[in-house]
Amino acid sequence: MAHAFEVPIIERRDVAPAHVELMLKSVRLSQAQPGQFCHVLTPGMLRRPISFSRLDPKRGLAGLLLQVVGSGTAWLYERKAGQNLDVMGPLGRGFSPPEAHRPWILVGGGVGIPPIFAALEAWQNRVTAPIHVVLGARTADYLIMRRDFQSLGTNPVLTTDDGSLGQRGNVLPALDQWLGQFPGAEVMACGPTPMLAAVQKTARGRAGRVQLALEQRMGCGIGACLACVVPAEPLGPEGPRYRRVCTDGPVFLGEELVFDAP
Amino acid sequence: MAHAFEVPIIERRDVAPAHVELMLKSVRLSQAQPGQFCHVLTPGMLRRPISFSRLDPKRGLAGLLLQVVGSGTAWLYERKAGQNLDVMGPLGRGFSPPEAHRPWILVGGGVGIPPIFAALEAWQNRVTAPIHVVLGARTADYLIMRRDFQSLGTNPVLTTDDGSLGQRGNVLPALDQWLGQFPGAEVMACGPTPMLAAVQKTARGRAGRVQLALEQRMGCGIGACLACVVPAEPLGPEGPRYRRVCTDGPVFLGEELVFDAP
Amino acid sequence: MRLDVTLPRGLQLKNPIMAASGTFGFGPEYAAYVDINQLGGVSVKGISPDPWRGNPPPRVWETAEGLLNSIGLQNPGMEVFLAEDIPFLNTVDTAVVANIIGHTTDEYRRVAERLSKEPRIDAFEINISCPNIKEGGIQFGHDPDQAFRVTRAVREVTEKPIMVKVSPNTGEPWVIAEAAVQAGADMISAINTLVGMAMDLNARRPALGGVTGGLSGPAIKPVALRIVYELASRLSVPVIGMGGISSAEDVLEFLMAGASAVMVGTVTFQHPERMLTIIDDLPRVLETYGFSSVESAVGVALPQRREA
Amino acid sequence: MRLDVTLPRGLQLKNPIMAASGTFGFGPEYAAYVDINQLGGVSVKGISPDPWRGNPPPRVWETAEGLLNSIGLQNPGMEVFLAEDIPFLNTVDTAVVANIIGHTTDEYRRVAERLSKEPRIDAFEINISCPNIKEGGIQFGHDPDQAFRVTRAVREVTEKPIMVKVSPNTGEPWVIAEAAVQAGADMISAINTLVGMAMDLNARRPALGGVTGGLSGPAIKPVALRIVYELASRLSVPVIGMGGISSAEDVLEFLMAGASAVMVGTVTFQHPERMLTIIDDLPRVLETYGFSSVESAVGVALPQRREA
Ligand SMILES: Cc1cc2nc3c(=O)[nH]c(=O)nc-3n(C[C@H](O)[C@H](O)[C@H](O)COP(=O)(O)OP(=O)(O)OC[C@H]3O[C@@H](n4cnc5c(N)ncnc54)[C@H](O)[C@@H]3O)c2cc1C
Ligand SMILES: Cc1cc2nc3c(=O)[nH]c(=O)nc-3n(C[C@H](O)[C@H](O)[C@H](O)COP(=O)(O)OP(=O)(O)OC[C@H]3O[C@@H](n4cnc5c(N)ncnc54)[C@H](O)[C@@H]3O)c2cc1C
Ligand SMILES: Cc1cc2nc3c(=O)[nH]c(=O)nc-3n(C[C@H](O)[C@H](O)[C@H](O)COP(=O)(O)O)c2cc1C
Ligand SMILES: Cc1cc2nc3c(=O)[nH]c(=O)nc-3n(C[C@H](O)[C@H](O)[C@H](O)COP(=O)(O)O)c2cc1C
Ligand code: FES
Ligand code: FES
Repeated sequence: MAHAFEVPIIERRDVAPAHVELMLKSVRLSQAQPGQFCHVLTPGMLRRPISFSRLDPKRGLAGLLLQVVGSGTAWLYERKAGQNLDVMGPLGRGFSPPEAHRPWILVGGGVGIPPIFAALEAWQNRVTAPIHVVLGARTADYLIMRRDFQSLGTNPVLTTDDGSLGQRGNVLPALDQWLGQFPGAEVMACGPTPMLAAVQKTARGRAGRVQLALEQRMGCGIGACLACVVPAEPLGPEGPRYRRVCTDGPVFLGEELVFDAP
Repeated sequence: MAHAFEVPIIERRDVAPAHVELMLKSVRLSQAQPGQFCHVLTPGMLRRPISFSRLDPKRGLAGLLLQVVGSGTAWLYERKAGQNLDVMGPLGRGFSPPEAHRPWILVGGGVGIPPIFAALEAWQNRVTAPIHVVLGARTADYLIMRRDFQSLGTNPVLTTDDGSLGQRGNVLPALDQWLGQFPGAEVMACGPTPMLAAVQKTARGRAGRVQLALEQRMGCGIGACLACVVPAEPLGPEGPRYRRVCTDGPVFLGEELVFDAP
Repeated sequence: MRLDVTLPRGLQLKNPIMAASGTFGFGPEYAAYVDINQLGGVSVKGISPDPWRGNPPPRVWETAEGLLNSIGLQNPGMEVFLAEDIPFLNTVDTAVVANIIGHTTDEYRRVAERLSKEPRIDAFEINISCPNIKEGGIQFGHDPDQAFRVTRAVREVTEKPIMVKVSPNTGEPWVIAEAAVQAGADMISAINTLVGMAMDLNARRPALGGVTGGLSGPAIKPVALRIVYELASRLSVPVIGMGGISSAEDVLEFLMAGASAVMVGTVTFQHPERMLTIIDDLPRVLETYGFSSVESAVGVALPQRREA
Repeated sequence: MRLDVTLPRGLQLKNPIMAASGTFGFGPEYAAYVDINQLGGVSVKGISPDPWRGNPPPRVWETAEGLLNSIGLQNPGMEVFLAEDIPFLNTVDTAVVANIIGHTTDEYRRVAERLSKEPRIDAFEINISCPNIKEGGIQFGHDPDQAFRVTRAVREVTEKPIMVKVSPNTGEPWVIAEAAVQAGADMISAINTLVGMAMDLNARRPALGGVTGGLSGPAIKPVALRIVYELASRLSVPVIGMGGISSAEDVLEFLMAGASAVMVGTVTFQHPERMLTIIDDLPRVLETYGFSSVESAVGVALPQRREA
């Protein structure tokens, strides 16, 4: 029977201002699918959902890379190697593996980069077609994990709002260009909702799948409370129908989602 | 201007099962009067009032000896030397010094023993008449500070409910006997309310003062909220009048109090 | 030690701990985390005759020892519940309470009538108190006549035990409860969530998509205990208590206040297995405070019992 | 940055932070811990024409992020207040609000009439909402006609600004507030404490001497915010918000919900100097969220403002 369980933190890495990556020793978590998440106990009333930044089933390791935005992440930021976390997981529906023969485009924004890295690390070897990665962030400081991508032999296109590293601007021009080159490409994206909305718009209506990993405030994390919903198709007369990020997602197909819901 | 302030714990002593004494380095607290208390910040909504177990103004030390009864004292029990406590104090009205020429009887019950010790340590030299001390507790384990009394050269009469140390029973027989011997004696007592009620009854209506140190649940600790009241004289038609333990007490004269209030 | 509880119309619980409606889905969701067979019962998520969409997200917000939710009673409707969840519920051995909701008296009657035919359902909990729906639901919970009518409508279509869940958001919940009892309610459950709100400082607007939400969790326990105490002091029927329970000691507080059994909600999100821990701890806690059974603790703090 | 607040009838506050009634005594008690001159104002402990004894102890009990109290409005009566506390209040430079209580309309009138002659008192706060007195007080707070009468009676005897403090323990506090405004209230303050209870497991009885008590502290902030929001959405007069405030961010939440100023209570017991910290932090917090003054933040989250 599944249950909440304690996992040891074996390493703590400062990766950017107020960003930390915690390496957890857990065979169970290490077998997660990229795009899945775990629900972490913090002092507050609710657990905090964090997706996996890397997964190493051989060594039984899973990574969580998180940004401090409030009380729970501030508490997680203070954790040290040797301490335990109380987690539920792996939870949710992750990315479906890419098709071997399709070009593969990965798009990561800010703290949405980690699951994109986990996906690349897990599947780059099974894809024989070209792989393109574009990462975006506010400034150079926040372009997290870029060296990890490089260490996998990919050379991600980097973009920053202020031009402090890579191209000034966001991830869309690169995506546009690649979609022109590879109309059938498979797209996976994770990042701020406006970015995902733009990716959906740009990449819709093609043969290649578009998989988007979403965020929403959660209660139970396992499908029981209906807290974590996002507007989804079909868009009825009353408006969209609501689907659960924790179990129907976090990863949805682009065409399933309604970003401009009332 | 007074304020809540941080004081370092310089020593932590386990004195009995679930009883700890914390030695604090604070000139300010060390100048307290025996019977006064400090209001200690713990994780809960309210501070915890704890009286001083010993006071050493020369070395600027004050002791808190506390028993674990709930969340706050459990947290205090976990404190270690080197950590700080956030305290308000010294607060309240302590014992008035004993008169030099009167026999002096001190009565301490359970966790009411510490302020009695502080009083003896502070004033034994100014009293030329005989001094008698009786201490009571559930069992031998809980007869705290008895060696401290002995180290002051007094030999306290010890009583335990189960007879595991000293006389079986409570502190009253000894008190009775001494009051017979020394009708004019001054009495100071601290302990469970039933004990104090009995002391008041036994010792009332004599020339010698009876000073009793009370406990009550507190809010502000400084006289503003009227949470910490106890029934006191005059007993009007509506019942007793209410007085504040935090500022009118914790030490009251026996005749001021009404123990059998409706 | 005896933990079992006997309630009206033959409703039997193994122990006084039930999962609170809306915090435990329809049963299957938590099955991987909680051995449901150990629970006294499960009150499923509110069920309406037809599907309800619920409120726009965000639907939850954390507060000091509390949780605000504005789920808005999203549910797939009674037919989907019967088709998809009853088969699972047939595999577990615990009391199943159907929490029912409607916009109108007739909707309450419809859902009760339909579910009454389902043998797996052991009791009904009429939710007339959800603060998240601006239509029927809320006023039902604040008006004794409405409460009477809804309860009577359900009573007419079922022989199963009925509990009516009262709102804490009225001056005198016991007036509502008394009306429900007169209409045939066998039990009263209390409390539902307190209406509350939080601000999203960045967005400069209320944090919840539904603007206001229902406050639950340890923060509301004192309010819940007091309402249970008032209900138990006044009513002749059993009271099912809930609101902020997270330990066996909390359960004992509710029992002393007059609750015959309790429900546990919000804490399950934090600790899925907590209900089982509470059931394990309960005998020790009862014993520590000098009780020989659950029953012997019920109502000991009530005025009538204290004077005695 | 401008923190000052202008309220009806020329009531001026240096900043929007006032001490909440009953948590700050009559002023002198905290003087050693708080530089009162820095506060926007102080609402003194409830004052009745004649002395009140209050409830038997224990009078406070701790709950999850909350505090239960059953002080029962013990106070020495208006003459003692005038003789013993006004001299001190004359030495400090802050707005002094007299929180007044009575068992009858006439008692409210008496205390208001007497204190109205005292120039040091800048405003009245009519407490019709204290849950701890079983006589007048409570029903005043739950009945619009009573609220109207009491407010009118006070209005007749004073030209000073009047705020009426509403109870959260009724279905619709705004109905009470509207009645008070019609009777001449210049402002509404909200909220008073929620009625609650705790059990003393060892004693097997309610923990508080008064049996039930008033719940305050961070636990009730969501309930308070929602009531302030509803009041500010409906009323034409300023609302003074309170309930669980312990930080400058909390203050901003209340401002956004429509409060023109706030009061801070329970947290002062934990941190006597916290009100001053909040006043220090407020400019930075307002700036962080893009506001140039206190005034500019008031009500930005209200429906009318959001649609605009
Ligand atoms: C499926 C999923 C995967 C995520 N993966 C990551 C990740 O890999 N790295 C990372 O840094 N962050 C990730 N997030 C966001 C992360 O959950 C929030 O930043 C975090 O919950 C904030 O908690 P807090 O206590 O610091 O903030 P607070 O604002 O104090 O939290 C208050 C409440 O709001 C919730 N909350 C606040 N922001 C968010 C948010 N953006 N999404 C969901 N809930 C939120 C919290 O969980 C908590 O319940 C993910 C979110 C989801 C839903
Ligand atoms: C003037 C004074 C001096 C004291 N001196 C000592 C001392 O020297 N050593 C010692 O061990 N204890 C002393 N006490 C008792 C001590 O304050 C309580 O044991 C302590 O507050 C319990 O806190 P808790 O969180 O562990 O218990 P909990 O039951 O979790 O506390 C809940 C609330 O009740 C209050 N409370 C519980 N028991 C008492 C009590 N007996 N008196 C007052 N408030 C209580 C707590 O302060 C808190 O606000 C003194 C009390 C007073 C009033
Ligand atoms: C997310 C959530 C959803 C809820 N949905 C329902 C519901 O559908 N029907 C109902 O009667 N109560 C519902 N409630 C109220 C709970 O059943 C319970 O009355 C309340 O949460 C207090 O208990 P707690 O503090 O243990 O959570 C819901 C509560 C929460 C937190
Ligand atoms: C110990 C105590 C005494 C109080 N006495 C009064 C009072 O005399 N008059 C009044 O109007 N409110 C009184 N209140 C209510 C507070 O003024 C305030 O409305 C409530 O505590 C909510 O604010 P807070 O959460 O910041 O404490 C009292 C509150 C407490 C905790
Ligand atoms: S978080 Fe409860 S259903 Fe998704
Ligand atoms: S604790 Fe506030 S008056 Fe004594």
